[in-house]
Amino acid sequence: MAEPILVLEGLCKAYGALTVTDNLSMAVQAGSIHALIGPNGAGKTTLIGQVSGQIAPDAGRIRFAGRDVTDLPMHARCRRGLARSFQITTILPRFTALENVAVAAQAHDGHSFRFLRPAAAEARLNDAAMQALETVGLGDRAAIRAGALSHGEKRQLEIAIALVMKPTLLLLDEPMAGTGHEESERLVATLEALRGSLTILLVEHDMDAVFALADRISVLVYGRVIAEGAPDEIRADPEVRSAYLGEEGAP
Amino acid sequence: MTATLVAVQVLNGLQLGVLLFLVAAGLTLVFGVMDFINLAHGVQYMLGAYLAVSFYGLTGNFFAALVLALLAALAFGLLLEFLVFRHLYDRDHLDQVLATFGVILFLNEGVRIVWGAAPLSYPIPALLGGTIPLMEGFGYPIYRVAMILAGLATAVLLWVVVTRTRVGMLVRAGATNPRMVSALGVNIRRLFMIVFGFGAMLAGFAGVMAGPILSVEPGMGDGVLILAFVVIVIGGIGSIRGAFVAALLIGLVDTLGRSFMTDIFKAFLAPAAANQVGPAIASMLIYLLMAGVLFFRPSGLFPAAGR
Amino acid sequence: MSAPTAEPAGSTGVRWSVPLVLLVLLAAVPAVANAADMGFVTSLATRIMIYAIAAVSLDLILGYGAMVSFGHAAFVGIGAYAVGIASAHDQWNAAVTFPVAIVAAGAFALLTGAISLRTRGVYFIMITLAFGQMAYFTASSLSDYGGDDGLTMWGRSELFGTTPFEDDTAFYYVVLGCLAGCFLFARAVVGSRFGRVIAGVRENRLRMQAVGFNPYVYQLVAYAIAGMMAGLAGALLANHAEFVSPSYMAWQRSGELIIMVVLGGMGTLHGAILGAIAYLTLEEVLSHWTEHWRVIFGPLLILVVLYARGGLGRLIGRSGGDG
Amino acid sequence: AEPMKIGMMLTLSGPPAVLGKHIRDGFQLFVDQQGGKLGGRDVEIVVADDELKPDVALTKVKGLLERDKVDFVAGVVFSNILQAIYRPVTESETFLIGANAGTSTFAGKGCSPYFFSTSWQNDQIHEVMGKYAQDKGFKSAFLLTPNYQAGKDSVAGFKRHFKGEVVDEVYTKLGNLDFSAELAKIAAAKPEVVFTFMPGGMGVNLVKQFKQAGLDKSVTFLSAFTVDETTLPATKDDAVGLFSSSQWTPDLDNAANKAFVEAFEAKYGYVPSLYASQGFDAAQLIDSAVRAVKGDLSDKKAVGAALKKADFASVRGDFKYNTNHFPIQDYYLVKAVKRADGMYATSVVEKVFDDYGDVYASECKMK
Amino acid sequence: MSAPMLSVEDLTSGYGDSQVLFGMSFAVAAGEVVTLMGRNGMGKTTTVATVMGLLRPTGGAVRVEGEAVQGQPPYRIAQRGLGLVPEGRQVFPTLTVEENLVATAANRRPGAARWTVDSVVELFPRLGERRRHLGGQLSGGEQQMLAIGRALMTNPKLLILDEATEGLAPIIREEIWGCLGRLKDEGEAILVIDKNVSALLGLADRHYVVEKGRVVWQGDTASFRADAGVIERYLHV
Ligand SMILES: Nc1ncnc2c1ncn2[C@@H]1O[C@H](COP(=O)(O)OP(=O)(O)OP(=O)(O)O)[C@@H](O)[C@H]1O
Ligand SMILES: Nc1ncnc2c1ncn2[C@@H]1O[C@H](COP(=O)(O)OP(=O)(O)OP(=O)(O)O)[C@@H](O)[C@H]1O
Ligand SMILES: [Mg+2]
Ligand SMILES: [Mg+2]
Repeated sequence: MAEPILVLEGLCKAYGALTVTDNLSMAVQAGSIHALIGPNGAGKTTLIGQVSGQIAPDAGRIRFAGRDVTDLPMHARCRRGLARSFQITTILPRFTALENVAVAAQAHDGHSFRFLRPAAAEARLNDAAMQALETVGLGDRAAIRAGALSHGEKRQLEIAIALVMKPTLLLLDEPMAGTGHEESERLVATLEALRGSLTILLVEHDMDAVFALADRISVLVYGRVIAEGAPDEIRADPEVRSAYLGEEGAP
Repeated sequence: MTATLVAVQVLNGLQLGVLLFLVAAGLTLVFGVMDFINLAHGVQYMLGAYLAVSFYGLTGNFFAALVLALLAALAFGLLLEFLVFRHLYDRDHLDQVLATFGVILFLNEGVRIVWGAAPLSYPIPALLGGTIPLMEGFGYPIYRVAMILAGLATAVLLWVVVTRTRVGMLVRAGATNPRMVSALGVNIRRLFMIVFGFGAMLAGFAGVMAGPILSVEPGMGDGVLILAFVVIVIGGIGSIRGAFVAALLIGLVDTLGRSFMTDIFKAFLAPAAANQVGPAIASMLIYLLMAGVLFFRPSGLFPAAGR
Repeated sequence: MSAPTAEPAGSTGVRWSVPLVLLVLLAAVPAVANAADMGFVTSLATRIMIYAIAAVSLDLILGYGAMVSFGHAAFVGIGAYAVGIASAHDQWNAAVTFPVAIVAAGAFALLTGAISLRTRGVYFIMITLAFGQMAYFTASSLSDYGGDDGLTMWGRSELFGTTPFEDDTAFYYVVLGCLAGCFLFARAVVGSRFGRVIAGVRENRLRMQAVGFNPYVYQLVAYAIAGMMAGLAGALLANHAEFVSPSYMAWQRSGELIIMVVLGGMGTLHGAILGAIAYLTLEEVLSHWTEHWRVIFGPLLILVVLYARGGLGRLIGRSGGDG
Repeated sequence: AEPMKIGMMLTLSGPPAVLGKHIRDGFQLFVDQQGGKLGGRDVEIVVADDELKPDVALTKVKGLLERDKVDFVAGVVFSNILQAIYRPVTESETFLIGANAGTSTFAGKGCSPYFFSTSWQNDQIHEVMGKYAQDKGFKSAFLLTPNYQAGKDSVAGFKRHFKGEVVDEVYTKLGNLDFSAELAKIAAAKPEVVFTFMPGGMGVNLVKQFKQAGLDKSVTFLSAFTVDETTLPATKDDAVGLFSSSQWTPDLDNAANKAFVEAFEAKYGYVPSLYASQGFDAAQLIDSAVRAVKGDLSDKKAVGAALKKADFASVRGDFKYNTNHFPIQDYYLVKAVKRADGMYATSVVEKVFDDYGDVYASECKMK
Repeated sequence: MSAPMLSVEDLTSGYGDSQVLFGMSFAVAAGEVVTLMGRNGMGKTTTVATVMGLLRPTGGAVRVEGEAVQGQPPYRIAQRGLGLVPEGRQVFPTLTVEENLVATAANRRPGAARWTVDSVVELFPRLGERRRHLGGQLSGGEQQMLAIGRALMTNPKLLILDEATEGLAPIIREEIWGCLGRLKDEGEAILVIDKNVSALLGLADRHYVVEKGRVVWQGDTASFRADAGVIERYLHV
């Protein structure tokens, strides 16, 4: 088997006395959809933060696509094909929805030290952005100021931004949260369609989505992976049931 | 440079620090905690001193003047809040800058129209007259001791109110999300008004206390305003403790710098050159300090987390 | 689709009409002033336009990038001192002194920006103030160049032996040309890819990092560009006043520049020009009228904030319906 | 006929506004006494506030020259303002009557036939103190001034005649509020005298704090532009007994002065300072010259010559012009007193210099 | 019959020039659990904001226990016993968990057992472990728990939950549904907006489906289950 696209070795992160990532090691296979689940406050978002470069780990290494990226800043990792979405919506509120996505496309389309040509007129950026918006179902909201979108629409925008970057590894932090029932279904379909063309690390509390999508699931509790395996194994694991799933996991 | 002198200068530095805190206290509340950029803090300080001049003229008693001036400063603060500030809470910081700058212009000039351009003053109350001998021929005025106590008391009071009371919690909450505070059943506007009035009163209090040792003149608040911002920023916006520590730090650094910088340069420079460089550096010292602190700690010494 | 600026949607017409009218009006000033035998108006307008250049440069970073430089006057001062000091050493050629002024201010911006841009918000305001003050105190201690009394230049810059600046009207048009150039350049920048990144960082730094931009580098470049523009304003100011003084760098001056930008309307560029005109003209007119002009001027500013949301620029170009 | 126009360039905002106010009130008093005329011509006064910003001063002075077409510019409190407006005014061949700032450049190399001072050359006021300290046999002095050009000039001026030991020179930052550190240094250095130049509010702070620390008991306080009628209303008793130097005091014994002080206090309700006297003399100077040329200001040479004569009864007594158009006059040691009417004022202690001219006159090319 | 706890009549509202609500009408009786359902961007949150006085209605009425409150400031409305768990949590980032809970605590439902910091911590043990942490430092789910706890601490008569289970672990969601059930039994009125339709069906008495700013379907749980077309018609894209 080829080397996993993402390898975490002995990752540690603590906030004062609170250990959030506890000597964590795991690997994500290229082309898979790997779900990361666990109770609230288990350290999932913090882990995504460390992988994406937003948070510096206290110890441990992160290898991405065969290279050690532990010391690279977030933007440099992103340029190597690592994109993420945020659990707490992180958009540019005074930009339109289209501009939000277009500026992300711009980051991966040559350099941005261009001072004179109007960016708004660059068809290549706008087209790519429009396509991403349509994928998530926001096509008719392209010209709306992102700050004026409804909560669920903002969540969709968040995904569109991540998609337009055409990453090799996509880190999704609760992409379904806040989106309605049917929008979630659409998103599941979208991700399903992407399967194989890129790798996805998915953090999600929506078990329907997780069990529908995941090739593999890791369960994080108190910063440690307590179980890892195929969806059915995880669903059956009593420890996971009691710590996290509750009744909902019941088949 | 004797040990006594160094000790006295350290003391002087600390007392300057407490004075700075006293002056910055009202701003710590309104800007630091409530997150409202109030450039008018300096003129409110000035107004406190001028009110004291007038009330002293009327009553001839420092303490009566103090109380009356505080009440007047409070009333004036509330009036300002009503007319100007309340419309700006949810505005951009720079809108607040522009409007409060307008207040500065108005009050600086208004004071000159009402009280004239010449510096004024009122004496130290007899009760607090006299000095404590520190060095031969050099005493420490008891009034300054009173000011230090006032500064410390203000610090403690502020700290308790902001960090230990529900009012403090609500103000901090309101600073980040007033709509939510309101939606949870608290009249945040009224609370802000009260806090603002209290801040104006604190500014006035500093002004009244400064009057007997400083010159009461139009524009006396402008330099103080910048100092107060420096204090708050070095301390970390929103942190009372930070502001207090920063005030002491600035007081110390400034005093020691003024006292010894030139002498230090004389050790390896010609006296003329030292006299040129030393004072120049000494005047920049608090700015150097601020740049230095912010270089290593971009959110001040005690950054308010979570903001 | 309009560029992602702070302007309300639908004001595209205003985007060109207001600045165009402004420039045309400014171009007519010397002729009108001479006809009315009020030559000094030309001088006043020259000074206003010089400040407008500095204000435009500030708006570029403040209005679009939320970098509130409270040491902006230092760049102006450095530009002025470059020209002043050169004159003290008998170097009058603008082809030499102007680039030196611009580069010197830009270099100072680059250096201080590199440190200042580690901070944000009010911290940024205060650290730029600190650097501004350091420049101020340094200039005040330059005894060889007049210290805080300032340095009188005994003439204006030349250009390879010709003296295009000597005549007040000619100099006026030079300044107007610089203003127009700076304005057009700034306008192009804010609509460009670069400008979009700057605005994006203002909106949400984390988001911009997460899509692959290094905000620090972009902000630093923007800061240096603004510094250079302000340096140009300084070089012009030295020529206009034939005098340079540390007071050009005082924090009050930086504050006034901010006031001009906010008064005119942040993030519009032509607002900065309007702000400079309104601020300095009102100051001139009111103070000529009464010694206590500030009791009128102060409340005027407050009224602008309360009732002309978004500054004078928006008041004129109000198109309704921004969120 | 057209009224004669006089532009007054004064600092009228910020803390130093009081100095500008004194000059203007003094000037205005004389004009009013003449029934709104000077030299027999109606006068229109245009006041400009320089805001203590040189480039503002410059714009405004252009307004005075080009819009108002003034015949004289009078006033100017601070030397950096004088720096800024000196060239435009003198080069437009308009007479500039300096009623305060006396920058050395313009007394020496940069002197101009269009500039006349009714005050002093900066150094001289400080020299008075140096000379006095020297004459009195003081052995050690501590010098304390703000860190700016005028402060450095004051130190140079003091040292010109003082030959004793200077135990320390301390330069504080401009606008300093708290002097505890400096006062402690003074106490530690134990000088016989402290010489200081602390204009405006800084001086008020220093004087109060000096007194409050009890230093007045062991150290003699010599000052320039620190203890005068602009600061005495604030320092009051704290300043009483402290020394200063001046070419004029309210109680200077001459008829012109008696009349001036009496009229001034009656009109404005406060005690005039040397600045007010300089403003008053500036008006007198213009009056004398305009009268001498019978109101005809077209012949600039004649006006200049008339000004040079200084043919008026100065409130400071003897007054004549040096070649550089700075006064040759007497200088006094003065001290602050509380007058019988409860007002505070400076009062002559002794004359230190007699008919004293400044040292820069020799560098001036005018004869 | 006494007036309903909350009744919204023909409410119109929006942001600036853009109208969002076009005649919303619904009611919540005392002790009743009612849901608002609808796709993203249909106006559910806008309805809540308008009810709470955070947005000024342009028309229609909002009555709390029969009294019209539209146009009143939010704190007045809240003081009548409305407790809000807002969309997007909106915890106070600079306050500690405990401060978040006590700062706005009140007793607006006299007679019932009062919520205290301890009882909130009992419901969400995770918050107990984070008592001294700042709101802004919490994980998304922890913030959500805090927002719920904060609303409970005002001891409201009507609890409004706008996507209150977003980002919560399945097991916690169950806790919350259980807790809401208990509150309902105590006579608390509850208005819920949530995407977990199936869980809501077990809890709620009546449902309103919102589309483009007005109610397009309403009925009780039984008729919701019976009318299979509802979901197809209004909740699918
Ligand atoms: N601040 C705002 N300014 C302008 N328009 C807004 C604003 N907030 C929401 N809107 C618009 O109002 C409409 C309704 O939004 P609302 O938030 O009420 O929807 P919702 O039903 O709560 O959706 P969701 O399920 O996504 O939370 C949307 O079209 C949205 O774009
Ligand atoms: N900056 C910080 N300072 C202190 N504690 C923090 C900080 N950031 C996160 N934590 C704590 O670390 C723990 C893990 O947080 P994290 O956001 O990674 O959880 P999570 O697994 O994503 O939870 P959720 O499912 O609720 O989103 C939480 O208990 C949180 O309170
Ligand atoms: Mg999380
Ligand atoms: Mg919603």
